Amino acid sequence: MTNSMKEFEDSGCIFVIGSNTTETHPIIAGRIMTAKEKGAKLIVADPRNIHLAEFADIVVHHRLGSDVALLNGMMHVIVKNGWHDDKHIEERTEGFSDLEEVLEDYTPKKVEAITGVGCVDIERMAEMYAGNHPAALLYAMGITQHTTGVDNVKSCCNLAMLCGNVGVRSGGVNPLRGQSNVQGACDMGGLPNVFPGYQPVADQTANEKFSNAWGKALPERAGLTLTDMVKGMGDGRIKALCVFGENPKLSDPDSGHLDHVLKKLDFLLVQDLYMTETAADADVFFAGASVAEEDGTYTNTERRCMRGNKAIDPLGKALPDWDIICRLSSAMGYAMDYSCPEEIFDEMTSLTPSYGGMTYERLGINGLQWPCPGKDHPGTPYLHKDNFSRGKGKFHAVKYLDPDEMPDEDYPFFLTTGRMFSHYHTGTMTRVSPHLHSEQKSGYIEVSPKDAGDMMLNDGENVRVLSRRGQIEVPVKITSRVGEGLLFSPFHFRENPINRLTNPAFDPIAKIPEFKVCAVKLEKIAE
Amino acid sequence: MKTDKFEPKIVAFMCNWCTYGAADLAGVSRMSYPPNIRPIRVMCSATVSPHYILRALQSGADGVFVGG
Amino acid sequence: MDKCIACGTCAQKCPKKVEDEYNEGLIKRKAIYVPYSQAVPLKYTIDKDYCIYFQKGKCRACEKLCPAKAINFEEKEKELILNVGSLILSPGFKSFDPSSYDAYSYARLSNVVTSMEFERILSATGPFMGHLSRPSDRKEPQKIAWIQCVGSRDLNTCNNGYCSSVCCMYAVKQTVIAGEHSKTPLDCAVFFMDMRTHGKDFDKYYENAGKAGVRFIRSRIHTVEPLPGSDDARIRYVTEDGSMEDEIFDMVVLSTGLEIDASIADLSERLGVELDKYRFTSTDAFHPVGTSIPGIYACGVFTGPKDIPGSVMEASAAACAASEKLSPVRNSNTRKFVAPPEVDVSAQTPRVGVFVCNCGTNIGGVVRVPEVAEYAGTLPNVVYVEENLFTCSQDTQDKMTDVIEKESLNRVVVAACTPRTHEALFQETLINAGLNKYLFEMANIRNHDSWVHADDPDAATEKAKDLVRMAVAKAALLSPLKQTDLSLSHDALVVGGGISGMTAALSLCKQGYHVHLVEKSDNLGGNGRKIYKTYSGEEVRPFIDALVKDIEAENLVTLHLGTSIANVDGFVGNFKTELKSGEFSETIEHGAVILATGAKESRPGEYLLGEHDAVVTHLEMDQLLRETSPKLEDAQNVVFIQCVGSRNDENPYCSKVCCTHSVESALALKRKNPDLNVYILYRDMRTYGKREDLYREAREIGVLFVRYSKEDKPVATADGEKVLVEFRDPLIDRRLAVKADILCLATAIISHRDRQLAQFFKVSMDSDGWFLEAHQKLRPVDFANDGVFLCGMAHYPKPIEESIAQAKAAASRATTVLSMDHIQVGGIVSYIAPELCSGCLGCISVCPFGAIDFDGEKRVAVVNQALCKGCGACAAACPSETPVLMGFNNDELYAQIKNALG
Amino acid sequence: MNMMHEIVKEWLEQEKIDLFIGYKVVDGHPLPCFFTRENIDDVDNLVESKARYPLEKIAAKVYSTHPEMKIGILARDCNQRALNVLYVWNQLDPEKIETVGINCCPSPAREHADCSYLEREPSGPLKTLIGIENNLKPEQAEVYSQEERFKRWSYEFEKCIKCYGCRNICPVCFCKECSLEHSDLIKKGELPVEIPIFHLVRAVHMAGRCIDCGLCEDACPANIPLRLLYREVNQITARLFDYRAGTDSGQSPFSILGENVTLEPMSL
Amino acid sequence: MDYQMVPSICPYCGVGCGVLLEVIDGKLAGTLPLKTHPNNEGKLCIKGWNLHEHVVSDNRLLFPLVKEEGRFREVAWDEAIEISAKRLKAIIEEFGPDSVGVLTSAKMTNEANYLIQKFSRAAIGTNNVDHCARL
Repeated sequence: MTNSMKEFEDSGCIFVIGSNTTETHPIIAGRIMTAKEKGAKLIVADPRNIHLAEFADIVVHHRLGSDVALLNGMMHVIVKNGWHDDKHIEERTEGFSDLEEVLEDYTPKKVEAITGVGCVDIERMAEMYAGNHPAALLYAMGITQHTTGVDNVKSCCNLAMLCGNVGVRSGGVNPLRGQSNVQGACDMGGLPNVFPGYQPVADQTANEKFSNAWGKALPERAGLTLTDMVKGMGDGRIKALCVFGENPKLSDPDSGHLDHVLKKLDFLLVQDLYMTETAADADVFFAGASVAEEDGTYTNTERRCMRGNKAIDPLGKALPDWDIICRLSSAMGYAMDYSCPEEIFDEMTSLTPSYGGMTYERLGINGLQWPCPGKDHPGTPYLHKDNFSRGKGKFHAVKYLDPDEMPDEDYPFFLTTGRMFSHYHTGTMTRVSPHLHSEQKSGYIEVSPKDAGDMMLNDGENVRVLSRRGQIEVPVKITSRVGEGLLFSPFHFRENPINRLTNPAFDPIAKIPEFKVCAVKLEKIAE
Repeated sequence: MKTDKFEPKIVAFMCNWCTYGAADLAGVSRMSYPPNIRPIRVMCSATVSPHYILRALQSGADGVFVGG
Repeated sequence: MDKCIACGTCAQKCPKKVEDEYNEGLIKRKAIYVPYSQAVPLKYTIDKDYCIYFQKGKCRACEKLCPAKAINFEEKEKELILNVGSLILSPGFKSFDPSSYDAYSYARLSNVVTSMEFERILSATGPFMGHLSRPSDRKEPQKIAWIQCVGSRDLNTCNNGYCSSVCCMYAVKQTVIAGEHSKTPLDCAVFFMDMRTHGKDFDKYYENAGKAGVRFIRSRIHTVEPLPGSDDARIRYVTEDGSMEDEIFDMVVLSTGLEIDASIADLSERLGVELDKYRFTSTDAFHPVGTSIPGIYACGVFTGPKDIPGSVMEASAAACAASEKLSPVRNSNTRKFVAPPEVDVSAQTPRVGVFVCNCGTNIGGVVRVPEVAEYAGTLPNVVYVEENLFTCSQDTQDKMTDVIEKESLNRVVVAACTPRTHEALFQETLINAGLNKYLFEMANIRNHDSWVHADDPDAATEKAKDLVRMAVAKAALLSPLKQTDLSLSHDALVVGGGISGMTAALSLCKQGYHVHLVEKSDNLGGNGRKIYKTYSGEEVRPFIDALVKDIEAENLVTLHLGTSIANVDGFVGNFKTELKSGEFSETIEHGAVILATGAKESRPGEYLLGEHDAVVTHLEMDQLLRETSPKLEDAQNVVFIQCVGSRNDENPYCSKVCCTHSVESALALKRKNPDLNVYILYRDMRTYGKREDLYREAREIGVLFVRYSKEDKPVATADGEKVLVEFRDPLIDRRLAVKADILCLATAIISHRDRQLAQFFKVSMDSDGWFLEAHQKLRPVDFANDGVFLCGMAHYPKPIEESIAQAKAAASRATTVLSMDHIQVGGIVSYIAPELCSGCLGCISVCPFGAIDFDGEKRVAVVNQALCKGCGACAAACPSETPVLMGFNNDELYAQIKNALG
Repeated sequence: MNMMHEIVKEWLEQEKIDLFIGYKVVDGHPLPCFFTRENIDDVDNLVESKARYPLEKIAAKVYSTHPEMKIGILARDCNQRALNVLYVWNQLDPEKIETVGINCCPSPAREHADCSYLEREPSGPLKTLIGIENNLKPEQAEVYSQEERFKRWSYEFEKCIKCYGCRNICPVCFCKECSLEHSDLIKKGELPVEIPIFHLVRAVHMAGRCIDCGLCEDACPANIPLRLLYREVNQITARLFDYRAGTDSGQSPFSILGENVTLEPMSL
Repeated sequence: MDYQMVPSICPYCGVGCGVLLEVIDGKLAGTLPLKTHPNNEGKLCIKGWNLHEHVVSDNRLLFPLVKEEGRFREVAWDEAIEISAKRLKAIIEEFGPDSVGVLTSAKMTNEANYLIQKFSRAAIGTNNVDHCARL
């Protein structure tokens, strides 16, 4: 997130696209409602009629995967009416003319044809977003989990920069991170191409710095992304996989395929809290510690690095995660002998400029928002205040592309996936939690009343859902949350593993699979 | 029910030992009353918790009668 | 008779109208009829005296139209010969007929009605459907007069010298109910001589009626005259201060007395049972339900005028008296039912069978039954639907048993009449088919539907579908409920060794039960030891001595004298009571308990009681009489003051026995010394029932009765060895003074207020300290808590014969528990899962049966299924709804609610 | 060392209490903390704390596992009222509790108002227009017509994200099983919560129980004016049964419906 | 009787709400919102309020396991670590370090993530390290 959560309460306009905020980030949703009650305008663009939409000034349900077209359409209207921020564009950005050229084509009429959103609504959205400064744009996986994920993100940035909403308090482009420490995992270099602090492995200076610090020559070629690793497992290039606290069998697209390739591995190591679907295939299982059982830091969606404190000793024979890794690494011949997480943190900050000014003591309970380069630096509530990290902000001229898979005669329904409010990711943590489990005990697929009526489906009845990749059975939930032709299912439930159906096609740059769009068909199960 | 005017839907909780029996007796005596009531037999009106009443209203009842 | 389904078609079609005697002739019925709508069994019968066929040989319309083919004109009167060991006579009473009473214009004025007629007018099932209207023009009356003692306390116009006991109270009740029924303020005036509201809580009721505006006028009415040109009536009366008033009333109710029909006298004569001059049975006070023939017992008004609780008590007492003789043959003529093994349905998905009844044309004539049946077939979990002409018929039951087995039904829904009459029948069918009887649900599409919406078949059909849907939804969620048999102790505990306690104990022993008799003091007899004679003249002490001897000789009695109760555990069938006698303590087990702890004579600090030797209480006077004290010999003036400490703010009740007691004593004194001046200062003379004869006799032999009011009480001052009693005589409006040699105070009878005992047995007390029975009218010796019974003065002040009757009644009720092989617990009862209970005690405060205990160790509430009556109050009160009322749980109710609304 | 510290130390030393529940500042955050005889010097760190937590709920938790323990507790007026309710419902034994009182309270249940818990910020314009202002008094809410009131409350309930925080933080909610989670009573697995039954069921449970401490509203991510809602139901209880939760101690409202009841029918 | 309130961070979504973990006699007994935390200001969602439940769940696996002939066997840590190191080393020796993939976790601490990527890059010698940010 470029900005901080608390700032939303003072925004002039909040534009939420591709985020079911009340269910996935309820506390941020609370801030949005407060903002709204204080006078902010709220625009919600989502293919589903999500809960937050009930409070919006404008709600549009654009067709799955048509985000670029919708955003370009808004920008078309803004530019055409001269609502954009000339000064900001002039002083802080580059590449505007290229964008302008592309936008020319995205007339409301054309956009209506692609997205299904009426011309009038597009114009109203544009006017509301441009007319209520500062406007914060919030998105989540609804924007990123597409073959055009990067394009979608770029379009969001384009829109924000166009109206001078970047580098201002209560504005910005704000991806809501879905997991407690996604931000931290990225910051810490849990990516194939970068060291901690996004220092590229291929960058010689960086590589040298880390090689020296760690006392070992480090590979310079970027590694494989998870999506590529799956491929690698399939073709035999990857022989061993170490999985720390993940459950790809339920979270990855086309999980039927993953199932198959995991079996081909020579060695699978899984560290987790529970016997997950993935762990069941492991050769060795490491019992890790939960959040309550170890010290450490987490970096949240607004880049705030915060300390989690150990409340109890690890249960049973479980060990803190860092301890397990130290033991394994040492056994592999690369000694790691940290005595506590703070020691690790200090080593990390010494190598990571954006965390450079942080110490456990300074973090306290409130934490610090990076960049925090020096011991006296107060942290950064919002980014790009004076400059973009690359100097000038770049407009990307992005054209709309269809999702990888569109409905057709054989598979006439759009299927999209996501979360519901009481569960989290693959359900490993939430489904063992009695209160959360009791809220929703099984998977379901949302079907519009019209489609349910046409197919004579009853609420709660099991239905078969098929895609080109597989099929599952899942209970029907008839709801007006989805429109005709659209289906939605959460992916938390192993009994109804919706990711058997999803499309593994991924964004060429970000390698992010297109979870949010695929084509399926429904079959009533004969009694 | 007739469609041309508002016909309230009333859920009636009737105590087995009095009201339910009284309603039986109304039948025996061939008394006539509007057909808008849906009786539910309970063993005592004391068992009719506010939840029943809320649930009935939430489910679309226009009125709730508790007899006991 | 078995075929009749009480559909009423016959009565609708019968052409012959007859005066409806149940409604006192105020309306008509048909010649084929049910006597009244709550009749059991609910079957139609032909009144041969009026039936056109029987009278003229033609018609038989009912036979043609009866859908059940239940009418049989060939049926003949049958003579049955029964061999019985004992006979109980309870022929009831008839209301005095005032037709011959010209003075009250009853025969002339339709708006002059008897109290019985007025009862019907007030009744929802009466001639005017409970709307208060007067017969002449159906207008709502504005002003009603009640005239008391019509056919009672009257030897001039009729031969009924007794007081009918109940009329004062019913008149007060009628004023209150009439007031409630009236849309406008109603002017009620009651003309009376003495207000005899001597029953439990009656005086409070009377006071409240007065406060609510009912006028109570002390005056004997002599005439009710028609008011020419209207339907109203004129009443002339003399007020207490002697002035003559004249008032017009829209309606006059004659509070007619109770009498025994002449035909009963015939019957008694045939049986050889002796009757008194008023045709009531005649026995002594110690055998209140006995008759002159051993083995024949009597109860109810037949033994003397009395109200409902008294009648109910006597009924139980008569049953007890009969059982005492017959106990060796108990259970010798019963049959045992063996049920087939129960199918375990716990793992099965619901398979609901629905039986929709036409009830002849009763349902089918209004509701489109085939449509309902078809609809039932579309409901979830329904696998079988059948339409029956009469679902309750025996052949349908047999068929149902087959269907349940063939179709593997595990839930059954019958859409027909009402579960209140038919649930048991269908449940039995389930049992025969090997299903748990609680897997059954009824949809009431007759009483609640076709019969009340006969004019709207569409709506009735829709409602029937809804009712079936609701029943099916609930049925699918039903689970089998278990009833378990608990063994029990067949011993009884009787607390209190007075007349009541000893009587109850002996009755139980005579029926073969072992009794622990606990008496606090060191000897038996209680208050009875101090009483001289009963009102009918029997000496009490010899009777008590005999009782004590019987108790001491009885092997089945374990006597615990000087013993108190230290603790009580357990519940019906299985009480464990700790008895304490000095240092010694023991725990006994018993299945039932009778509380006969009595009451005591109070000694209020009034009228120099305790300060002056001339002032005595009733019991002290009895002692003087028994000992023929010289004090009496020399006395010239004896004054009795009534209601000392009764009917006041402290003790707002009537102590019931004192009026009679004073009259008795006065008579005894007068008989001894006819020259003695005896004054009785009273507020209302409550010599109810046959006691009225004593009152009359006392007046005749010169006892002086002077009324005083609560506001102007007599004053007693010491005057040497005598006491000067000053009072006002309202008749001559003068203050009088008497130098009394003896002043006898009718002091109140007060409760022991033993709260601890009440807590031990989980029974309640009313604000006056009397134990509170389960129902004041219908269950006068039971408590809400099972297995605990009540008799004697612990219940309320009462004379010996009533105490004996109640003691026998309590014994009889106790044997209903003691005679069981086992007690069945479970079924529709509450269950509290310990893991969900937070121990907040809420359920315990609301449980009216004391059926929930707190387990201090686990800190959770525990339901005692033996005590739970399944009211579900706990389930509603619990903040987390932890108590589950089985068979009516939340899931089932929510399902019904949801389905009630489509 | 202030007077509060002295009292607590004295109590601990004299074994009048075994532990004291108060607050202590950690990294600038006041947190609930237990002070014991073993760490008696720590009592010097005891503070009143502006942030309020349901200390009495913590005490009840201790009581359920250590019933023998004598507990001291820092008690604002709201804590004291909550304690009274917990006594009534047998969740705490008054014999085992000693309180150090702090004189403060913003609730109309008590008059004086020097509480550290201040009135909430005034509501934004939209809330005033279509919702219910949090600071409204019941009388003020009653000026809305029935329909208007229903609409406004529905708006507020619509915002609920079903965190159950109002219940979880509530010092007088102690049930092991909660009606709000009975799936047959209230639909599960969906947002918004079923309107209005979810909040009305909770309101029913708060009648005669809510002590107006305001913790629920503090914890509500959707800023629903829960205090007002519960104040309304409490007023009904007070009117019909003359029972005021938290101030009428010693008896449960059920016991009031005891042996001699004369209930005058009154309109709601 | 020991009672602690330990401030920590909710492990669910990316908001990072401040929580208080309630520890009674060394056992995790409940969760409360940290009222003064800047992220959530005393509010939590349903997941946060119940976060202690996933920790104390009976479903937790509390010891290392090794699979033998298709069945898991409980082993001591030393054995589990040794077996894993041996297997990995053998694979690296035979197929090179890039034949190993490592998935780190968006639910683990920064410290663990830092060590995991360090482990991949320095101990194994591969950049094949990723996590499920995209999923």
